Amino acid sequence: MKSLETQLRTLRASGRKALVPYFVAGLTPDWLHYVDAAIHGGADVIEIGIPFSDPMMDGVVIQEAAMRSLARGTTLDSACSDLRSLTSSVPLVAMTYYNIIHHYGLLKAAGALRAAHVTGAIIPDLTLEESGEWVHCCASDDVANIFLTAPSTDEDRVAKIANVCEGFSYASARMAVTGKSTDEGDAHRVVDTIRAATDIPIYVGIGITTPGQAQEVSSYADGVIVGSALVQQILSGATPQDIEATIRSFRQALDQS
Amino acid sequence: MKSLETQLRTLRASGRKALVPYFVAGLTPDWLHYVDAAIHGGADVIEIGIPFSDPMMDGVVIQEAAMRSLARGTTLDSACSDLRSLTSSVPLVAMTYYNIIHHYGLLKAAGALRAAHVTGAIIPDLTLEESGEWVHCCASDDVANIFLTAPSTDEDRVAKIANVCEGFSYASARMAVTGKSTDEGDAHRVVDTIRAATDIPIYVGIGITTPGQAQEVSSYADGVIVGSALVQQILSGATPQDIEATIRSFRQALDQS
Amino acid sequence: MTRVDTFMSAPDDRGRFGEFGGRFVAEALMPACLELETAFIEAWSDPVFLDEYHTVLREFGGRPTPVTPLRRLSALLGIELYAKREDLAHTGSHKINNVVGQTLLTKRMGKTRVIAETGAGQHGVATATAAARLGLDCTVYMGEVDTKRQELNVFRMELLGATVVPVSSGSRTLKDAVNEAMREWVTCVKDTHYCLGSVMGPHPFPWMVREMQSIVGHEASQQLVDLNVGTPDAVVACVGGGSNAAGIFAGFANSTARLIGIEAAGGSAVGLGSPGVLHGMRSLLIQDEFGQIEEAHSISAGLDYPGIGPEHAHLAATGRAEYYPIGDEDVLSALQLLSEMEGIIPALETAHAVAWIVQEVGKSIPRGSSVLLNLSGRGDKDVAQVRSILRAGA
Amino acid sequence: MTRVDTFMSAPDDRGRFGEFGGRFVAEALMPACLELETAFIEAWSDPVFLDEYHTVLREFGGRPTPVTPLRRLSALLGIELYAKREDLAHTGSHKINNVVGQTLLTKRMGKTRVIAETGAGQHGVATATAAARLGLDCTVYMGEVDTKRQELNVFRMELLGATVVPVSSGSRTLKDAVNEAMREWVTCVKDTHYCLGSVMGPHPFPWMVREMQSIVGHEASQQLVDLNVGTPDAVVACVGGGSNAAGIFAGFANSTARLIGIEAAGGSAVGLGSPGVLHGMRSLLIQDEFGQIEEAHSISAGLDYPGIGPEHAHLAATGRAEYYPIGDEDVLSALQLLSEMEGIIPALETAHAVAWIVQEVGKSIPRGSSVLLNLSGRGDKDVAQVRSILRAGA
Ligand SMILES: Cc1ncc(COP(=O)(O)O)c(C=O)c1O
Ligand SMILES: Cc1ncc(COP(=O)(O)O)c(C=O)c1O
Repeated sequence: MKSLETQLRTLRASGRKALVPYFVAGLTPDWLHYVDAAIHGGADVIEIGIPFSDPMMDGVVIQEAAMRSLARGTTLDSACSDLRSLTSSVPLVAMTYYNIIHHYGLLKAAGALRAAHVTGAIIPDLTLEESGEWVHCCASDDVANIFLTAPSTDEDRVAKIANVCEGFSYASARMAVTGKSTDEGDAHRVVDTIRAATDIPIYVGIGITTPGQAQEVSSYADGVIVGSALVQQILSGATPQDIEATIRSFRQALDQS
Repeated sequence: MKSLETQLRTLRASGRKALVPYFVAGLTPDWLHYVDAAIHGGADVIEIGIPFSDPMMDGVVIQEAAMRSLARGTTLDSACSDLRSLTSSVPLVAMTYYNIIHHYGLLKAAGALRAAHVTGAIIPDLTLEESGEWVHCCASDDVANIFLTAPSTDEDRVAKIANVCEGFSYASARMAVTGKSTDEGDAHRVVDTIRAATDIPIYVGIGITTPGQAQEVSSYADGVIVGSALVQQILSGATPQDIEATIRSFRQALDQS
Repeated sequence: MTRVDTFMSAPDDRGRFGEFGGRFVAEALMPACLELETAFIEAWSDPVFLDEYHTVLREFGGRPTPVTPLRRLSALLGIELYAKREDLAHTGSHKINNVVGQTLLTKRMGKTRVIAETGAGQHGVATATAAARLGLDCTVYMGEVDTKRQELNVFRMELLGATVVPVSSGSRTLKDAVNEAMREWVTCVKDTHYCLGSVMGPHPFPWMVREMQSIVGHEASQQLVDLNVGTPDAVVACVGGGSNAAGIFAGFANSTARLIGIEAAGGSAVGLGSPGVLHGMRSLLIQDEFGQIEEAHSISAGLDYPGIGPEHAHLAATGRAEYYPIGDEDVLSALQLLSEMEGIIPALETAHAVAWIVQEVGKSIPRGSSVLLNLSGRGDKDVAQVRSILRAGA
Repeated sequence: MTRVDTFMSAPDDRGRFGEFGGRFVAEALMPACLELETAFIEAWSDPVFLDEYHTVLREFGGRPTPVTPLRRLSALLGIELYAKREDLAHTGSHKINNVVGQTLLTKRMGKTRVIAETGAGQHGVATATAAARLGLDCTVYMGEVDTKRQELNVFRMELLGATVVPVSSGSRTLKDAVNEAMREWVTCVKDTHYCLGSVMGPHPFPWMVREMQSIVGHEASQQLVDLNVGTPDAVVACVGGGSNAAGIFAGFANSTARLIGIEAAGGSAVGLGSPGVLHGMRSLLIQDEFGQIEEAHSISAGLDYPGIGPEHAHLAATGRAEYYPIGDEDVLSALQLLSEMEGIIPALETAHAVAWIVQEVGKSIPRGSSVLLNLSGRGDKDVAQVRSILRAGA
C-alpha cells in the first residue's frame, strides 16, 4: 500500500473527515503561504494544481488561475522546487494534465514529484485504459494514483477503477468540470457505488463550495476537496489569513458532522 | 415617294451636301432656339431625339442629355407640341426607341409626328424584320422610315434594307454607339455598299464630330449627321449663338468639298 | 385537364413566342444575332457539342444536382415538397448551366472573348468561371450601385480573371448593365460573344438560354419518377428574367403539372407590366404611361429587373403558366424557415418561391399536393444583407 | 514499390494507430465514448444505416462530387492534374460527409442534441445544417476571436437554428473551442452527442470521422478508373485536423499512390510537433519545452490547429504518407492561379495543397505524373479575407 493511502486510512480510522483544499502552483509569488495557511487552518491533504495550457476538465475559475500561473512561468520543475521548501508533513497530492508529465517523461515526473514530497497524483484526462504506464512509473516512487469516478461511471467500471485507485478515490459530485455549485449533486449515489466496490477512503470533489455542502457530503464520504471556491478567493485578492479563516470554517463544519 | 425623300433627292441634285444636326427634344426650356440657330447656321434637316429611359444605342453624351430631358418631363406629346411651334420649313426627322412609339400606339404615333411636321423617323432598335407594322403605319402619314446600315451588315441585308428605306439611308460610320470620334471609320465602305444597292441619298452618322471629318465623308456621302458633338456643347452651356457658329463651320466645310 | 403538346418548343422564325420575343437591336448587332442563331441550331443538334456540354456540366458543374425531399417542411405544411438543388451546382446557382453552354458555343464560333451583364454578380461570377475554364477573355458590366453593394462578387470575378466595368448610366443597376453590355457588344461583336444571363434579350437568346437551362427540368422530372412521385401537382420557381423557371418548366411543360413562377412584388412584370420592347425583345415590362422603363424594386438583386423573358409572357398569356408576386417581408421569413427546418439557406430569389408555397398551402395548393420547388441558388451571397436587415428590424 | 494491405484499417482496441490515438478524457466522458464506439460499430455494419447515410449524402449532400480534370493547369504545369470536388458538396466542403453520418448516429443513439466546436465556422455551419435537417438541437462553440473574424458564419449557424457560444478562454480560437465543447459535453452527455469535426479527439472519433469521410476517396478512386487514369501517382490534400486528407487517402491507402498531406507552415504538427496528449488523443502536437500547447498560426482558419489526427501521425511515422508545410505567401498565389486557370476559387485550406503541387512539379512530382488534388472546399468563405490581404499588399 502506498504511504498516502496508509496515512489516509489512519485518518479515517481516527474518525476525522478529510479536508483537501486545492491550490494552483505558482499562482502568486507567495502561493506557498496560502498552502501554509490552509495547513494551519486544518487541512488534511493539499492538492497542488500544476498548470496546463488546455485545462479541459476545469471551469473558468481554475482556467483563469492556470493562465495566470503559466504567465508567471510556472513549470512542473518550478512547482516541485517550491514544494520542496514546505516543511509541514501534511500529505501533498499533485493534479495536472497528462501532457505535462508525458512531455516531461513519466518516470522522471514521478521521481520529481516524489522528491518534492508529493505522494499522490490526479491526472484527470488519464483514463483507466491508458494509465498502465503511469501506474507502473508511480509504483517505484510511492506516488499514489488517484482516479476519479463520475456519476456516469457504471458499476463495472467503478469496480475496475477501484481496483487500481490508490490513496483515495475521487468521487465526482456531478457531471461538470470544476467550478462552484450549491448542492451535493450526485455525490451520495457515486460514493455509495464506490463504497460497494472498495474500502479505500472516498473524497468528494467538483463544486464543493460551502461548509454546509461539505458537512452534508461528509455524512457519507470520507472527505471533501475544495477547489474553485478557494482559488476564486485568491484571484479576488484574499490574503493567506482569509484563506486560513475559510479553511477553519470548513474544518468546523466537518468536525461537527 | 415620301415627301422627305423627294426633298432630299432635290437637295442632292442641287449639289449641296446635307447637314443634319441632332438635338434632344426638351433638353432645355429653350431647346427650340438651338434648332432655330442650327437652321440659321445652314442645317438641311433637323434630327430630333425623343428621349427614352434606356437608350441602348447611344453613348454617354446623348444618354446624359436624354436623362436630363426626361427629368424635365419630356414626352412624345410635349416634343410634338413644341415642334408644332417651329416656323421653318426645314425637314424634321424624329429619332426615338421603339418602346416609345409602341407604347403610344404606332398609328397614333405616326399621326402625332406628322402633325408636328415630322416627315421621317429613325428607330434604331427596330430591325428590318420587326419593322413591318411601323412601316405600314407610316405609309398613310407620309413619315419616311429611315433605316441604319452598319459596317457589319452584309451585302444581302444592305440590299434588303435599301429596299424599304425611305428619305435617306443612315450609314453608320463605325461599329459603335453614338459618341465622338476623330476619324471616318468604315464610312466609305458602308456608303459604297449602300450605293451599290440603291440611289437613295446616303448620310453618314455616328462619331462625326469635326468639320474636317464631315468634309472628308461628304466626298463620297450625300450628307452627314452630327449628334454628340452638338449635344455635348449644349450640355456644357453653349448658347444658341455658339451652336449657330458650330453649324456654320460644318456648313462651310461641306460647301468646300 | 389535358395539355397540348406544343409548349416550350422552338419559337417561330422571327423568334416569337406568340406575340412576344423577336429581335429589337441595333442593325450593327443583327449579323451577330443571326450568326448566333445559326451556330446555336447547329451546335444544339451536334452530338459532339452536346456531349461536351453535358460532360462539362457533369465533371465541372456538378450535375446532376439532386432532388431533395424536404421532409420536415413537408410535415409542417401538409404537402409533399421536393427541392431541385441548383444551389449545389458550381458557383451556387443554375446560372452555370447557361454559361457553360454559351462559352462552349463562343469557342465553337471562333470567338475569344465574352462579355456579360450582371446584377448582384451571380451571372457575372458564373460567366467569369466558365470563361476562365476555357481561357476566354471576359468583361462583365455591372451597375455602379451594384458594384458597391456587392464588392465581394466584384472581387470574385477579378480573381477569376475577369474585368468588371462599373456602369454609371441610368439607374446604375442591372437594366443599365444590359444596356451597356449591348453598347459594348456593338464595338466588338466580331471576336466577342455576349453571354446573356437569362431567358431574355433578342432571339435566339430567350430560346437558347431556356434550352441550356432545360437540363434542370429534364433531370428533375426523371428524378421525381425515380423517387416514385411521378408528375408533381405543381412546379414552383422564382422569376427574375426567368431562366431557372424556364429551365425547370421545360421538364414539365407537356405534363399536367401546374407551372408557377414567382416574381418579386416590386418587379412583377406580369402583375404590373404591359407589353413593350426593351433589351432586344418584346415582352411584359414595368413602364410608366409614356413607355419609360421603371426601376424594379426587390430585396433580391436577382429579381430586380423590370421585365420578364418573352416566353414567360407567352406562357402567362396562354395560361399554361401562372405568375404571382411575393413581397419582401414574406421572403425573409421563408428564408429563415427553410434554413431552420431543412438545413438549406436559399438565395433570396429562391426564397420568393418558398414564401409563395408556404402562403398558398391550403389555398391554391391543396394539402396532400406534391410540389417541386426549384431551389435556384444558395443564400451565401445574401447572408450579409439578410443579417443587416434582421438586425435593423430587431 | 509494393504496399502491405493494412493501412487505414480499424485501430486497435484502445483506439490506437500505432503509438498514436487512444482515449484521454475525463472519466465522466468515458461511458459516452464507449457507447459511441459500440453504436458506431453497430451502425457502420448495419445496411439500413449505411443506406440512409448514403441516401442522405446523395439526396441532400450532393454526392457523388465529380472529379474534374484541370486541363489548363495541367498543361501549364506539365502534369495530369485532377480535382476531387468537395467544394461542390452541400455547405461547400467535405465537412458535410462527417456531420451527416454523426447526426444520423445521434438519432440512432436516441440523443436529441449535438454540440460542436468550430474554427472558421465551416464545421459549425455543416453541423448546424445536418442538425436542422433532423430537427436536432445544436450548440456550437467558437473562439471569441473567431466569432468576430467570422461574423457571417455565426449568423449562418443562427439562421440554421443553432446557438453559437463564444469561447473566451485561452487563446479564444479553435483549440479552446474544443476544450469548451468537451467541458460542456461532460454536463450533458446523456442526451447530447459531441459532433467532432475532424479525425481527432478520443477514440472512436478519429476512426469514425475517417470512415465517414472515406466516401471521398472511394468515389475518387472509382472516378479515376472511369476517367482512364487508374491509380494516380500522387494524392494531395491539405491537413488541418486531417479529415479531408484521411477521407481521400482511404481510397488509395493500399495502392501505389503517394499520399501527401500539406500542413500550414505555422501549424505543422508533423514538421514542428512532438508526441503529446491533447483533446483526448495522443498525437503530434506543437508544444513548448514544458508540454504547454502552442497556438498555431495560419492564414487559413481551418488549418489553424496545433495538432493533427492520430492516424496521420501514424502514417507519417510509418512513412506511408508524407507531410509537408506550405507558407502563407504561396497559398495566396495558388488560390489566384486555380481561380484564373480553372474557374474554381478554392478555400484557403485547399490552396495549400495547390501551392505544394505547383512548387513540387519538376522536383518530387516529375512532369508527366498524374496527381489527384482533394479540392476540400470552396473559397467563398475566404474572399473577403483574401481581398483585404491583396489590397493591403498592393
Ligand atoms: C439564385 C438565383 N435565382 C434566380 C435568379 C433570377 O434569374 P432567373 O429568373 O433568370 O432564374 C437569380 C439571378 O441572379 C439567382 O441568382
Ligand atoms: C475547406 C477545408 N479544407 C480543409 C479543412 C481542414 O480540416 P481537415 O484537415 O479536417 O480536413 C477545413 C476546416 O475547416 C476546411 O474548411
